[in-house]
This record gives sequence, structure tokens and C-alpha cells, in this order.
Amino acid sequence: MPLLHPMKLINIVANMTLEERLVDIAEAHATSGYTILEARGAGSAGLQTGALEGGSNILFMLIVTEPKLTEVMVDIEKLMKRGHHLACFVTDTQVLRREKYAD
Amino acid sequence: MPLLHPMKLINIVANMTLEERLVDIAEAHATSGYTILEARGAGSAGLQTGALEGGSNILFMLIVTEPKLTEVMVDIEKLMKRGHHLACFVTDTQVLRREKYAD
Amino acid sequence: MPLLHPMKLINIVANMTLEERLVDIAEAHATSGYTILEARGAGSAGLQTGALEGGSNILFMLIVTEPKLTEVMVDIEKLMKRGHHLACFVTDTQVLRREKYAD
Amino acid sequence: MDVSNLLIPAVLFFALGFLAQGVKSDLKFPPELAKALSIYLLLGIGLKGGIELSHAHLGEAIEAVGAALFLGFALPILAYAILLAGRLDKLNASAIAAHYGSVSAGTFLTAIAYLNAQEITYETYPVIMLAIMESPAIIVGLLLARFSRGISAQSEDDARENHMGELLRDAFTNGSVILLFGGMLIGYVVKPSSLDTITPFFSTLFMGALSLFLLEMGMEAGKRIGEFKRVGWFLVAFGVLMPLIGGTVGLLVGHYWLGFGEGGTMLVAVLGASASYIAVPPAMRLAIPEANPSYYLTLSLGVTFPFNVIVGIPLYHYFAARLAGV
Amino acid sequence: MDVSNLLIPAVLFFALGFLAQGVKSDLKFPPELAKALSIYLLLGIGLKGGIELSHAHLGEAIEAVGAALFLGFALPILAYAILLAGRLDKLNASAIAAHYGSVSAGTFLTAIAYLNAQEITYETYPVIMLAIMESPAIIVGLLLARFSRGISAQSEDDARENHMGELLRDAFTNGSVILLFGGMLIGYVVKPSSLDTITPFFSTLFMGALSLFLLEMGMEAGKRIGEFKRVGWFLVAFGVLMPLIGGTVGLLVGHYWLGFGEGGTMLVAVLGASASYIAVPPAMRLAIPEANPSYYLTLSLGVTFPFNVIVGIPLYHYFAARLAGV
Amino acid sequence: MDVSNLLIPAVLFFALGFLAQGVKSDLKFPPELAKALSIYLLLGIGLKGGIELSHAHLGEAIEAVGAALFLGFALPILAYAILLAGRLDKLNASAIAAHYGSVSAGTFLTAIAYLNAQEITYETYPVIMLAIMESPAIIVGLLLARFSRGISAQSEDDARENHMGELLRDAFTNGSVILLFGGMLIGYVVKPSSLDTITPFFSTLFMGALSLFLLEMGMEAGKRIGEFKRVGWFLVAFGVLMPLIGGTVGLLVGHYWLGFGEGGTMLVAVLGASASYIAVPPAMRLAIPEANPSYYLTLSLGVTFPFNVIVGIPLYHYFAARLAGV
Ligand SMILES: Nc1ncnc2c1ncn2[C@@H]1O[C@H](COP(=O)(O)O)[C@@H](O)[C@H]1O
Ligand SMILES: Nc1ncnc2c1ncn2[C@@H]1O[C@H](COP(=O)(O)O)[C@@H](O)[C@H]1O
Ligand SMILES: Nc1ncnc2c1ncn2[C@@H]1O[C@H](COP(=O)(O)O)[C@@H](O)[C@H]1O
Ligand code: NA
Ligand code: NA
Ligand code: NA
Repeated sequence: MPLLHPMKLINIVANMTLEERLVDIAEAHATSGYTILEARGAGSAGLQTGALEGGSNILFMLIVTEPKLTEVMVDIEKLMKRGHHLACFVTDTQVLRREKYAD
Repeated sequence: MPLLHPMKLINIVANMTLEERLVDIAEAHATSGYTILEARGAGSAGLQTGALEGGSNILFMLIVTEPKLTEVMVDIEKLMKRGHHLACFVTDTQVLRREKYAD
Repeated sequence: MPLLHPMKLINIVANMTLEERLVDIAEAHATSGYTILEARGAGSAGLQTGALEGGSNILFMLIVTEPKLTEVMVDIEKLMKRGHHLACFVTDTQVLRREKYAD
Repeated sequence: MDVSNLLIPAVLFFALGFLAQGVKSDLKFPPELAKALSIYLLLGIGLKGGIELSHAHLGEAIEAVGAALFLGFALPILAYAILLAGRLDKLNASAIAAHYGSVSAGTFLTAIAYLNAQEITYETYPVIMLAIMESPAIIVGLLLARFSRGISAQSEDDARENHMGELLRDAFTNGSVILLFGGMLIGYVVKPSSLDTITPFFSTLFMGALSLFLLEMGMEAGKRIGEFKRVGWFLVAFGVLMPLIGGTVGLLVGHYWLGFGEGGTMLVAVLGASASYIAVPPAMRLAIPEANPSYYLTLSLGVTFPFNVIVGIPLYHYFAARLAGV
Repeated sequence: MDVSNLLIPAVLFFALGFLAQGVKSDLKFPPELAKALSIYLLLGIGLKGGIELSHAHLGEAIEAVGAALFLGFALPILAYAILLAGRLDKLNASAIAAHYGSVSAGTFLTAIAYLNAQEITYETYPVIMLAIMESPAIIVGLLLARFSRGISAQSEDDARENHMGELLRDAFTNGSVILLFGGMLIGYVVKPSSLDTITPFFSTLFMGALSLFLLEMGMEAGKRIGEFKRVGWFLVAFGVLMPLIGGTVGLLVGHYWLGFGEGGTMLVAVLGASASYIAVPPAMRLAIPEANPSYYLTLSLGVTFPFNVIVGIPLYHYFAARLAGV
Repeated sequence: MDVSNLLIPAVLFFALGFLAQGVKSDLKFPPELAKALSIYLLLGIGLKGGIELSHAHLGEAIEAVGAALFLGFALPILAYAILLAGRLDKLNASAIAAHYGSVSAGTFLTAIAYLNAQEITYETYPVIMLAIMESPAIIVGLLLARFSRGISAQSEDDARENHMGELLRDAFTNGSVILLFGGMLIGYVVKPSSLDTITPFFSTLFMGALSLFLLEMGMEAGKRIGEFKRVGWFLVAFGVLMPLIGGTVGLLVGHYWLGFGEGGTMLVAVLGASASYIAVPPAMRLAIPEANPSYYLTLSLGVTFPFNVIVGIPLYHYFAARLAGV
């Protein structure tokens, strides 16, 4: 089997207005890329039906190495401290082609 | 690094008509929220191209504590027993801000 | 609690033109199904804003048993060797109803 | 039966989508576009129906509603009997039967385009019948399934799913029903000068939007061919046989009961012959979860829909014309 | 106040969506359809405004812009004071206030449809005022929040979020502002014969597309009723009170300051009374993240919007007519 | 070259989108809306082409098709040679070359809007040429890549990817080709009275829908500026140079070979100058996966498209007019 390498998958569910900030964070830490999906839902910020920009979520996914995880978490934590409503959860994952993902 | 806390991420892929039932389950167990993404696919219920309501999936995501996982699984199992076609898979995850997620 | 069974969740983020190839791989290995979500993002292949087919991603999800994981990884690795740009990451997961997922 | 009559945009767009799938084109439609178009089309039919209703003769309208109810209740029972005779299990039979008692707006509108192209006039009551026929078949499907499951199955867990009131409510608050009847009501109560402001959107564009929708449905139909083996040849044969039966019943109802002419009779035949793929599948997902959606979607979308568009419409027209003595 | 005046497509489609939600219909709209429609509608209003502007009398236009700025700055301050008086925390008060200083294009367009249906003429300046009023309220919201947070809170981390230049830029490059002003500029500079090529799309279809949008917004409004308990009854009451206050201010401005007739005065009242649910919520998400979006979305979309469409519009019209002595 | 000629909706909407991106507006388009619009526009062009074809003079049409094939085969080879001279690797060169041999429907339609605004007539054959030119360039790209890889690379794994029949099939069943040719066929075979039913949708709305599409494409172009550094300045320069070369070839072909007037010659220049960003990128994704999509998308969408819309179109028009002796 092709080798799989352990990495961290960061998932953030937030209002779509936060997209640029999240992309900035990814770029600031020179990750190899990022993935965005349109989402809906509900949480402490209320119903997010997806029909209006103010009520639409995205799921932002970022695969990073363990050391980068720490850096990114610090930035996400800052966003939350400022009051932004978001759910952030991190999962262990294994990638094909370790070299694709910046150290 | 900001602390990460272990939680369970429940993923359910089902026809979009099941959305209200899944939201009801989330609310019945007083989870802090839920996330929904539009999906397509194929499975035992055939091709789900997403073009028609009868052939469109959603991916329903629910972050819960370990004790709540059990309760929710019982309800999902009931849906499946009634015959509903769905894929349910649970992943270990770690969240930022434990207090956001109801016990 | 209803029993949960360990499985592997394969995630592939790739340009939407690769969809048919990925579905072929899933069918070639007789998986019980597959799930597709529309995605955007950025990576070594540049910006994927989702507005044009040449710049749109999908997230392809495949739940398989451990032995099938190996087979599928070989096929994905082939795609990558041919030059296709994609991110592939595998996560441990646990499913409800083991029997739904082909061996 | 002049094949050149099929050279109308609606049919050709459908065929284009079907062929694109056949040659494995990478043509893709955004999934949400089909949903947006079906919302638009249902509202548009509803509005048209409401406007017609406001000009309609009450007695004739009631007659047409009666005939629609008859078709909506009788056809699924007929379909159910045939399916059981073919040894299909009762729950799948119930779910499939419901689809054939209901109607396909796409097929109906293609038939209208077909008549328009040949400048054949038609009664307007079938539009109203179309709206009426959404619900009864769903109810029959529910009743058949309830009957199939037997009383023993009514465990406590099933409370919500099987509570009859709940199920009836679902049949009448179905999204498609809301759009059709809501549109109808608006078309009925709003005075013409006010309606004129939305006519360019809902009426002038209608046939073009329908073409785009049919292109997409052609692709959807094409994709289901791969599922034929899975559903089995008995069911595929049923998907061709049942529209012929439903169409025949429709022809008889249109001509003898309702006294319609060539165009109207043909439209009633199409109502009888067509099977739902928008309104009924989600309803059956909830009401008869035990049934396999692959069966009913493949049949209504992959077999009966293309059959009606290519073969059925000219066929029903041929017989409607003979009945009408044209 | 003749209720039958409300039997226009815009209002009825809104009511249909609201009712569909009320009867728990499974009717669903693709989320992207609402977004596409709002882009279309904002561009369409902008273009219309630009065309009006190119025919406008400069002095009157400047007067109208002045009144719009006044409303956009004064109303949020008024709203803020009321909310503080009701003991709401300052940051939530700032965010909510911004919504009420801005406007709801959906409500405004419904008012236009209402006037058209009754063949009441109106001044065209309110369209320009609508575009102007997007930004000031956002700025006031920012200033109120900045003031509420106090200087102590200005930690280094907050640099970007609180840099005033950045925030002002956001207020003027807001997506809705770009669409409205961009459309306005295009409508203003393009010569009529060139504009004619896009008129069928942006103008002829406009009222129909609005109806579809309002159907969806009716559903959105209906979904927010479930959040009333969460936001509390004081805020729900504010959502009814504030449009009455804003409407009154608008009536006075329209009649006494701008000297508009029955139609124009009513439209200015609607500008004052309505609360934004397209442009301002995303702006507040970024500028006042501490505020709870559930509060402002529920109020503007779930309370004030339906109130204005059903009760407010005929009410403001009634008073505008009295003021105009009609 | 009168700049005021650029004050047409198509160009201004494009510029608006581009500027919105420049000022970092948070304006967002639902991704599916762009895809829906491009499906609509391709079908609309196809239908228009088919109607033109049904009125066309056979000899002239064949001549135009011949010229289109020439451009489609010759331009990518030229582009490939230039890119290799600039030391780009062969596979990226092949993929980029294919884009420049094909055409951009958005640019072509903007050119049509430009001519309409100035009431300049034009031959209708370029519409047919547009449809023809989708496939040859893809085929040339495939052949160049195959040649670049050399025979050694043909491992077993590559069987499917490199099977020539498969690749040719892909070139002709490409989604855009299906929409253009399908539309063309329908426009050709359907009789005018039947086509009239879909004209309001596909033709009356066309220029408005194009404007919306261009607004979105302006934003897309603006987003790619950030990628300039990544693709390198040689390629960016190529993105400006190649349209000038292609435009010159197009001018010569239009004037001397096809004998077109001012309008037609300019349109052939635009066919030569423009680079595909709808049809060819997905084709190259599959056929030349080794190439970097960031290169070809940035060039065609971020450099050549804005260059053609703002500078190229008036430039080609200027020379077309001189050639035509206007
Ligand atoms: N327990 C949860 N499970 C899944 N998604 C959640 C959960 N809590 C919040 N979310 C998502 O995160 C978004 C932001 O959450 P909140 O900050 O609580 O408003 C919500 O709109 C949901 O989509
Ligand atoms: N092995 C699998 N991997 C990923 N998704 C699956 C798998 N099996 C089923 N699904 C998804 O779950 C949905 C419901 O599955 P089913 O109940 O088998 O029809 C399908 O439409 C797929 O989207
Ligand atoms: N580090 C990452 N985290 C999340 N998604 C990624 C990452 N790298 C790449 N991707 C996604 O995978 C797609 C293909 O990646 P690439 O092959 O690098 O172009 C990108 O468009 C992204 O959506
Ligand atoms: Na039927
Ligand atoms: Na206001
Ligand atoms: Na070209």
C-alpha cells in the first residue's frame, strides 16, 4: 500500500463572512492549501439557513502538520476571543504524499 | 496551544427529506447546534444525483459528548430500523472551547 | 448503545472533472456507495473558486474496510502519478450497521 | 403519427440531455439549478391554473376535479395489483403505485408544447386536474403501505411515522402541493392588471425554462439506465406497460366522462400515463422508508418519462384524435 | 385602509412562504437561489436608480441624498437609545441599531408593487435614497460599538478589526453597496439604446423575480418565529415598535422636508421603517462579532419584515395619503 | 478608437466585478450561478448559430468552417512554439496552447454587444465558427502532449488516459461542445413558430444574462491577479502577446480569406485572440494532468480575458475598420 502519513485536519464551521479571515490565516502559516464547503446549521449564533449571507455557514478544512496545528489554533482562538461565533474541531488523519503538505 | 477537548463527531448521509427528523433528534438531545451540507452520492437506495429532492443527500454533522453519542445513536438506529436509508459514521475529534458543547 | 464498527473514511479533494474517475474506482472495488460534496479551495493547482468547471473541486468520501483501503489507495496513487492534482486523507471512523458496507 | 411533430424544443432538449448521457459527455448541471427550475415551473403551472379557474365554468370544473380524484385514487390501486401479481413485495409495490397515480409536470408540459406546436386547442381543465392529482395518489400509497405492514408492525417507535393525521398532513403540505395550490390561489385572487407585472417572468419565459429543465431531466433519465439491471426487467417492463394502461384510462375518462375534444382528451391521457418524479419520491421516502427509492426513481424517471415523451405523447394524441373523430 | 390592496403578488407570495412554514411544509428552496435573486434585485434597483438619476433635477436629488443621510445617521442612534433603555447590552444594541438605520430592499420593492397596483404615482428619489442609506447605518453601528467597547479593549490583536479606516472601507465596499452603486453608475452612464439590450432581463422580469424572492423570504421569516423565545419578548416588541417610529420619522421627512406627494412620502416612511437583512448582517458579523446574530436576524427578518409587509405598508400609506390631503 | 464605445453594459459589468475584487469587496457570487449562466449562454449561442445556419449560404458556411478549423489547428501550434521558445516545459506548453486555439464565448459576446451598440452590422458566420473552434484546439493540445511525453511514458497504467480514441471522444463530447452543437441542431431543425416559444428565454434575456455572467467573470479575473507571481512574468506577458498575434491572424483570415466586412472581420479577430476558460480547462485537467491548471486558468481568465475586453476589442475593431476601408 502507498504510505500514509499522520497529519491534523482542522475543521471550522463559521459564518461565510469569515472566509477571508480564515484564508488569511491559512496563507499566513503557508499551508499547502485549504478547502471550503458551503454549509448550513444552527448554533449559539442562531439559525443559519444558508439563504442570506448573514445566515450562511462555510466548513473550512485545513490539513496541517502537528507543529502548524498549534500556530493555527492560536489564531482561531483569537478570532473566538474577539467574539466570532464558530465551531472548531480537529481530527487525526493520514495523508497520501506527505510532501504535498508544507512543514 | 489553546486546549483541545475530545468529543465525538457524528456524520449522517441521508436523503434530504430526512433533514427535519435529524434536526429534531439534535434538538431533543439539546446539542449545542448542528451542521448540514448538501451532498450527492450512491448507495443501497440507488443514485442520488442531487437534481431532484427524492434523489438528493445531505451530510448532517453533530458534535457531541461521549454520553450523548449513545443517546443519539439509539435514535438513529430507530430511523434505520424503520427502513430509512442512511450512512452513519462516528469519528473522534477534539474541539476548541469545550464549554460551547452542551453536556 | 447500538454497536459501532471500525472502518476507514477516505476523503479526496480534487477538481470536479475527476468525479467520473473516482466513481469508477469506487465501483471497481464494489464499495457500498460513495458521497460527493461540492467544494472550493486552493492548492498546488491554484485557486479553485467554484465558478467554472476547470476551477471547481469536489470532496469525494468513501467508507471502506481496512483491506479495501489498500486497494483504493493504489488506484488513487496511480491518478496522482499521472499528474492529477488532488488531496487524499484517510480517517479512522466507526459505522453503525457494519453489514451495509461491502467487505 | 407524424414523427416530425416531435421536433419541438421541449422534446429535443430532453433528447439532447439523454444523448449527452449516452455518449458519456462530461456535461454537468449544477444540482440546485434543477431544483430552482422545478420550483419555478410548479409555481408557473399553478398561476396558469388559477387564472384558468377564474374563467372556468363551475360545473365543469367540479366534474374535472371529480375525474382527477378518480384517476388519483384508481390508478395506484390498479398499479399495486399489477405489481403484486408480478410478485413484488407489498411495500415496494405501494410506493411505486403512488408514483403512477400522481403525475409528471414535465411530461404534461411537453404535451402542451406538442399541442401548441400543432396549433391544436385544448380544454384548460387538465391544468387544474394536474394540481389535484398530486395528493390522492400519495394518500393511497400511505394506505396501501399501512395495510401491507399489518397491525402487528405498529410498534411504539413507529408512532410518528404511522400516525394517520400526520401522514395526511404531509400529503397536503408537500412542497409541490404548496407551490401548485399556492400559485393557483394567487392566480385566482389577484386581479389581472396586478398579475401582469409578473407575467413576463412566470409566463413569457415558461417554455424556455421548461426546455432547460427537460435538458437536465434528459440527463437524469439517461443516468438511470445504469440502474435497470438492479431494478430488474419485470419492473422495467411495468414502467412501459403502466403508462399505456394509465393512458388508456385517461383517454376514456377524457373522452367519455369529461367530453373533451382531441387536445383535452390527450392531456387527460397524459395525466393518467405519467408518473411523478418531483412530488412523490420525497413523500415516499418519509412515508414508506422500507421501499427502495432506487426502484421508484428509476421507473418514473428512467423508464416512464422518456417513454411518454418520445412514444407516449404522439400515441395518446393519435388515439385522442380518433376518439374525437378528427 | 382597504385590505384588498394587499392582494398583490409580492405580498401573497410572501404570505405563501410564511404559511408554508407555518403548516410545516417540506417545501425547500435551494440556498443559492435566494442569494442569486438578491444579487439580481440589488443590481436591478441600482440600474433603475441610475436611470432615474440621469433624468433627475440636481437640487432635488441633493436634497433627497441629504434626507437619506439624515435618516441613516439618526435612526440607528434613536434605536440604540431605545435598546439601552430596555437594558440590552451595548454591543448587541449597536448591532441591532445598525439594521434599523439601513433599509430592506424587499420591503421597499413590495411597497412599490403596492403603489403600482393602485396606480398611485410616486417620486423616484426614494430609489436613490435606498442606495444611499446602506452605508451610514453601518458606520453608525461601528462607531457605537467602538464607543461601547471603550478604549481599554483595544488590544493589539484587535488591530485589524478595529482599525477605523478598515472598517469604513468595509462599509463602502460591502457587496450590496457595490451592486447598488455599481448598477446605479451603469444605469447613469450607459446611453438608453445600449441599456435597452439588458432591459428585458433587469426590468421586465423584475417584479416576477421579486415574487419568487419574497416567497423564499416568507419562509425565512417563518423559520425565525421559533427563535422568538430565545431573543426575548422585549426585543420582539422592539421589532414592531421601531418600524412605527422609523415610519413616522420617514413620513415627516418625506412630507415636510422633501415635499413629496402621497406615493413618495409613503416610500420614505418605508425606508425609515424597514430594517436590513441582506447588507447589514454580514457587516455586523465582522464589525461587532460580540453581538449575537440570532438577535438581529430574528428581529429584522422574523419580526419587522412581516410586520411591514402586512401591516406597515398599508398603514404608512394611509398616513401618507392623509398628510398629502388625498 | 473612441473609449466611450466601451460604455456598454457588458464591458461595464465586467469592470465592476473586476473593481469589486480590486477594492476587496466582500461581494460574493453563488458558485453555481456562474455555472448555470454559462450553460444558458452556450445554449443560447448554439440556438442563434443554428438559426443563422438555416438561413446560411452553403458555400460560404463551408468556407467559414474551413477557416475556423484552420485557426483551431494553427493557433495552438503557434502558441506552443512561442511557449517552448520561452523555455516553458512541453506539457504546460501543450495545455496552455490548447486554450489559445479555442475561444472565449464571453469575449465573443462582448464583441457582439460592442458592435450592436455602435450599430455596426456583421456577418453571422463567426457564430458558427465559434462552435467549430471548441474541439480542434483540444485535439491539438492532446497531440502535442502525447508527442511531448514520448513513447516511453506509455505505461500500462496510462492506458485509459492515453487511448487516442478515448481522448478524441472526450474532445467531441465535452460539455460545452454538446451545448453549442446541441443548441445549433435544435435551432436548425425546429421550425420558426415552435422556436418562438423559447425565444423570450434564450434570446430576449440573452444580453442581460451575459452582463450578470460578466460581472462574475470580472470578479474571477480579479481574483487571479494574486496568482501572477506564481505563474511568472514570462507567462503573463504571453497572455498579452498571444491575443495580439491571434487577433492579427484572425484579422487577416477574416478580411482576406473570408472577405468579411468591418464587423465580421473584427469578430474573427476576436475568435483568434481569445482564450477559452470554460471548455478547455476541464478537458486539459483530464488530458494533460501533469500541466498546472493554475497556469492556464490564470492566463486565460486573469490576463487575456480582461486584456481583450478592455484593450483588444476596440483595437481589433480599429484595424478591422481600416482593412475594410471604413
Ligand atoms: N454541536 C455541534 N455540532 C455540529 N455543528 C455545530 C455544533 N455547534 C455549532 N455547530 C456549527 O457551528 C456553527 C457556529 O456555531 P455557534 O458559534 O455555536 O453559532 C453553527 O451554525 C453550526 O453550523
Ligand atoms: N461506503 C460508502 N461510502 C461513502 N458514502 C456512502 C457509502 N455508502 C453509502 N453512502 C452514502 O450514504 C447514502 C445513503 O446510503 P444507502 O443507505 O446505502 O442508500 C448514499 O446515497 C451515499 O451518499
Ligand atoms: N493543506 C490542505 N488543507 C486542506 N485542503 C487542501 C490542502 N491542500 C490542498 N487542499 C485541497 O485539495 C485541492 C487539490 O490540491 P492540490 O493538488 O494541491 O491543488 C485544493 O484545491 C484544495 O481544495
Ligand atoms: Na399518472
Ligand atoms: Na430603516
Ligand atoms: Na483563440
